[in-house]
Amino acid sequence: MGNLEATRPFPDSEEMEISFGPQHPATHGVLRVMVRVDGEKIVDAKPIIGYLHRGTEKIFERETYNGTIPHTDRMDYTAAATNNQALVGAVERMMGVTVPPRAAYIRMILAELQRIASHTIWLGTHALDIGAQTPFFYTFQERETILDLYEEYCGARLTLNCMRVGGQPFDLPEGWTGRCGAFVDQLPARIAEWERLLTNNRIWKLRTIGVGVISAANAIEWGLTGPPLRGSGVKWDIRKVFPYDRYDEVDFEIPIGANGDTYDRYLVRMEEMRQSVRIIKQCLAKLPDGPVMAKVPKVIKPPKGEFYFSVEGPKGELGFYAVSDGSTNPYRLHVRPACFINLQALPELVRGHLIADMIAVIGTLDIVLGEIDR
Amino acid sequence: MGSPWIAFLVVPLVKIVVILLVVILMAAYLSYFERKILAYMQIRIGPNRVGPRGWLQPIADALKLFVKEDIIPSRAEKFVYIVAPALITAPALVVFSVIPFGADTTFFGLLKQPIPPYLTDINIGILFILGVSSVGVYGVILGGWASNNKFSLMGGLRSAAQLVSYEVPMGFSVIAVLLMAGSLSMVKIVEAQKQAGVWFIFPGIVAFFIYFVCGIAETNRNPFDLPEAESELVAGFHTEYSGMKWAFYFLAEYANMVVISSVATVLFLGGWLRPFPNVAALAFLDVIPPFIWFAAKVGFFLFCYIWFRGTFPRYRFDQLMALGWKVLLPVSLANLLVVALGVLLMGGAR
Amino acid sequence: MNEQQNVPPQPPEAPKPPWEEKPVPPESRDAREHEQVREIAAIVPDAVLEAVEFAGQVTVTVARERILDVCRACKEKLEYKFLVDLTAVDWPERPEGRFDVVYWLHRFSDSRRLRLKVRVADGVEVSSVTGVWKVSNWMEREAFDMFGIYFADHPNLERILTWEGFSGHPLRKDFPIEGIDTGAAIYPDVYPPGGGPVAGGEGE
Amino acid sequence: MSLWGFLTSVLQIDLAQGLSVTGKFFFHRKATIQYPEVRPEPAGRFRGMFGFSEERCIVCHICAKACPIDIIHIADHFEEVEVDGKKKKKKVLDRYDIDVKRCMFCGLCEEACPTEPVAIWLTTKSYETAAYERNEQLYFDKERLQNWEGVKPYPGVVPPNMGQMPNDPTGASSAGPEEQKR
Repeated sequence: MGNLEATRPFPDSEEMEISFGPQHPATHGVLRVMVRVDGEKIVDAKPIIGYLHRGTEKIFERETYNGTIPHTDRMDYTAAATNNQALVGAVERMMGVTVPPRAAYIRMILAELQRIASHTIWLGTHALDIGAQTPFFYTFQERETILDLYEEYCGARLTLNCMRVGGQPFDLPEGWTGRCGAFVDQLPARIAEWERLLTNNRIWKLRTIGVGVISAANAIEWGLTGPPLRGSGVKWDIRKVFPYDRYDEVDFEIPIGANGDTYDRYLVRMEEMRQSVRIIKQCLAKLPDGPVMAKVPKVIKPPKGEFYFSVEGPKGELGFYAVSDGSTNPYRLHVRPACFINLQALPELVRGHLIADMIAVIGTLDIVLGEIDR
Repeated sequence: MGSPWIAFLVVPLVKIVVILLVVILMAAYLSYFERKILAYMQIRIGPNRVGPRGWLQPIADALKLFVKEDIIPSRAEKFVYIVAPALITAPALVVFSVIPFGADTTFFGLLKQPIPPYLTDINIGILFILGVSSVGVYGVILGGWASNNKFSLMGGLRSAAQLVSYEVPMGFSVIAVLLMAGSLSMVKIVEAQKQAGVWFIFPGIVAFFIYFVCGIAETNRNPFDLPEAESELVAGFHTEYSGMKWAFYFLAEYANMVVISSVATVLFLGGWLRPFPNVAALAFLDVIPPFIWFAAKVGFFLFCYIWFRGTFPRYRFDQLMALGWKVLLPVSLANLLVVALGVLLMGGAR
Repeated sequence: MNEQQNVPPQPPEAPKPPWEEKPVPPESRDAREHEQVREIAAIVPDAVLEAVEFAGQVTVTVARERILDVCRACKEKLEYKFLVDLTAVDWPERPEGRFDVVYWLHRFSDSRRLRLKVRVADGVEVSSVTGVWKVSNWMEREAFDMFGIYFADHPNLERILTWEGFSGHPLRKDFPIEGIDTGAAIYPDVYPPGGGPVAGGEGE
Repeated sequence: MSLWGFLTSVLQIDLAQGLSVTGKFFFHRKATIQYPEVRPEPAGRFRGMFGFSEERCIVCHICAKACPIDIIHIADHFEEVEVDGKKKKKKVLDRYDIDVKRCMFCGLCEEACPTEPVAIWLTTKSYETAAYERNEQLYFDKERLQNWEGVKPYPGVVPPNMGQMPNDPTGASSAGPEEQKR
């Protein structure tokens, strides 16, 4: 095998370079990771991204403010509602618009449903990566109900386009709150079922405890947000720190982990789903009557200035930095993508682990390539 | 039986053909049942488009694999690449020659005198099975290496380590049964259970457990499916294989599952025997022919295989090794000691 | 519209709720006297060029040469441990330098945020802050990729979202939105050099 | 490890828990929808294929402006029309094309439409928009937008080509107020 010898990238070492992806079952899209392995041990990993780059930020610059909303749907396509929420939040604050309370509550319900939907995808694919295929179908079954609710509300299931600057485009349809309430009432039992499959399972514990550990200080240094940061024990949630919409009127907890490993992040997300259920229940109970759209001018024209607004997306802090020159189009609309910044810590998390652990870590970071590449 | 030629040549030939056909069909339909059962556990309904309720799905799959383009990567080691699937499939099929599917039978009066439905009963049957089936690992290693693909290579290496490690505790758990049976012959082992009046699973529960865990590991099935861990190694050692060569790997995997289940049935569940074979009160169960008993027990094991696949996550490579060497091996050794002491105290093997 | 019908009739003297008023946009104010700005000015004197407050967010424009000092001081002395975002804005006509590099810092102790801004001319390097916050690595790479701003002492200043060899910086205002012919030989045996799929083309 | 932990570990309680869940779902009602035979009915607001009414369209171009990706192409000219004996200039639609293959079904055109009921709508509940050829088959001009196969009328409104006046007030008010403006 002379030709094999010649093509070894490191002829003198025992290391081997593996190109993971961009077509790989476990990279959640078109992520490519160049891994240098010594046997099965990862010496270094280098994520290569950009395969899904669509120039969303450039496209934003030619759209009107409401026209950008459908484009945000396509960034983190598992959480379109929170993307919409972050964008319209930024523009509303630039314009000084106050959202009517009913619209704010509807937004919260939609966002929390989206958080559950996103976490169900995460759980399904994360478990699938670690080898348990069945949770995927159970979680998707629940997600399907959420998508049905979205379809009833705004007519789309995935790319929702369900918020507008100044409020909500439509009121809730007849009987929607009842169906939503019924769904969130039965959800905790489903979550308990998923937990019975995984939480105590010895294989699951072996695969996740102590894998991809990051300390709280390091997590802040690497800019992690969302469940990866909370899993390390930092009590940090935009919904509590900078309450937007009406999050200051509802009661919920921020779950945090202790060790910052994959298992803690798993527990944090499971608890977050329960907290979301709690928030939705309170929102449904408090849902005020009234208009869903504030009085905004037909042509949206924020004043000259710049504003950064972020929401707690399912993946982490999702921020929009809007710069306006006083015209109808955003001069610059920059996204602070949570996945992009969380993925950056991947080499830090996997160094010294085995290849199988890298799969678990990619799963636990809960990345969506649409948001990373934009 | 007229001429000795018939007994010597024709009868075994017929048996070989029948067993081969049955095993291959079984492997194909095992894939169908696996898909169906997994689907049912995952609140889906599985294949249901080809034929009534999808019954012809395995046939359609086989046809598709036959006519599929057979790709050999240009950088592959051609000879080994082609031979490797045969190397894993042949042992898996050979092993069926010594598995006793049932007691001597006249096939419902078809024959004048009862003949054994299995091919042969050699006096070192279980040794033969262990020996031949471990040849199969060469197919995996060589196939993974010859593909000249890093994922395949890692799958092959994982498989090699895994099979070697789990042979050891598996062997010890089998020895525990052999101590109780006092014979290496598969038929004798079943008969020993009839004499003892109890399946060996009851005295050998620990051995049974170890055997089954090792069996799952040997067949590369979930939760030990590291060599072909889809999310890590794409498809492991058979990443580059396609068409019929891939079908051979597939066939071998399912045939191996049947082998492991059959051996478990023979060793621990009394082969073709009904439950409590010496209890006269249960004699009405004898209306069910022995072969059905055997098939039902094998079916139970296969269902467990699929059930496990539908439930458990996958071990990591080092954890798998740790489980094999640090848990199963000591436990199987201790169990061997206990069983040996028990056999000694109870009067020894017959 | 039926939405209005649900509104309970308001007593005439009660003020309208804010969502029924015409929105009053916030105005930019000079924020040199703002607490957060004074903190910086006290630690790093004569670095602050300009300070603006808009809708409650403070923007401090810092001299390009001093940005590393300011960032380090912010992190070490003022507890801005968390770099939330780093990006750039292109103002092609501006005489003081074409680009704004924007840093968005967060302080955990009192949950306050601060925006730092540096004006950079085209082709002029700005110090990388990867030594201060590790998170800025990819953010600076993105700013380099999208705007062509060079960050001095960056450990790995490569393109991140576009491919290596892409010519041009897409988020500059003079980059055409239809895309450019990159000349990338994607399928060299099928397309002639310079041919092939056009970046941002119709995709027909 | 506590005694209880040891016991659960030896007795494989954790694994049995998982097996019990999958075993339970083995007998659960299946969620699969046999698609071509069983067709799920989309919700009332479902954004599907376009419907268009030339009679209702006032050629204001607002939908084309609202479209984030500019796939609505409109051309018009003025015509002298006699209404009640008075000569009036009226805009007449020459071309109303939607490049459906690029459409992302955001529904902003429908929201922007000022007519009542709207002249362009996506609530046709038709989601089977696949075609074999995208440039020809997924480019809809105004005739095709009104008469494409499987087009369903706007909910609650009798389609204008079925013999009713397009802006007939009785016809318009027969639609539920909820469905009028979504």
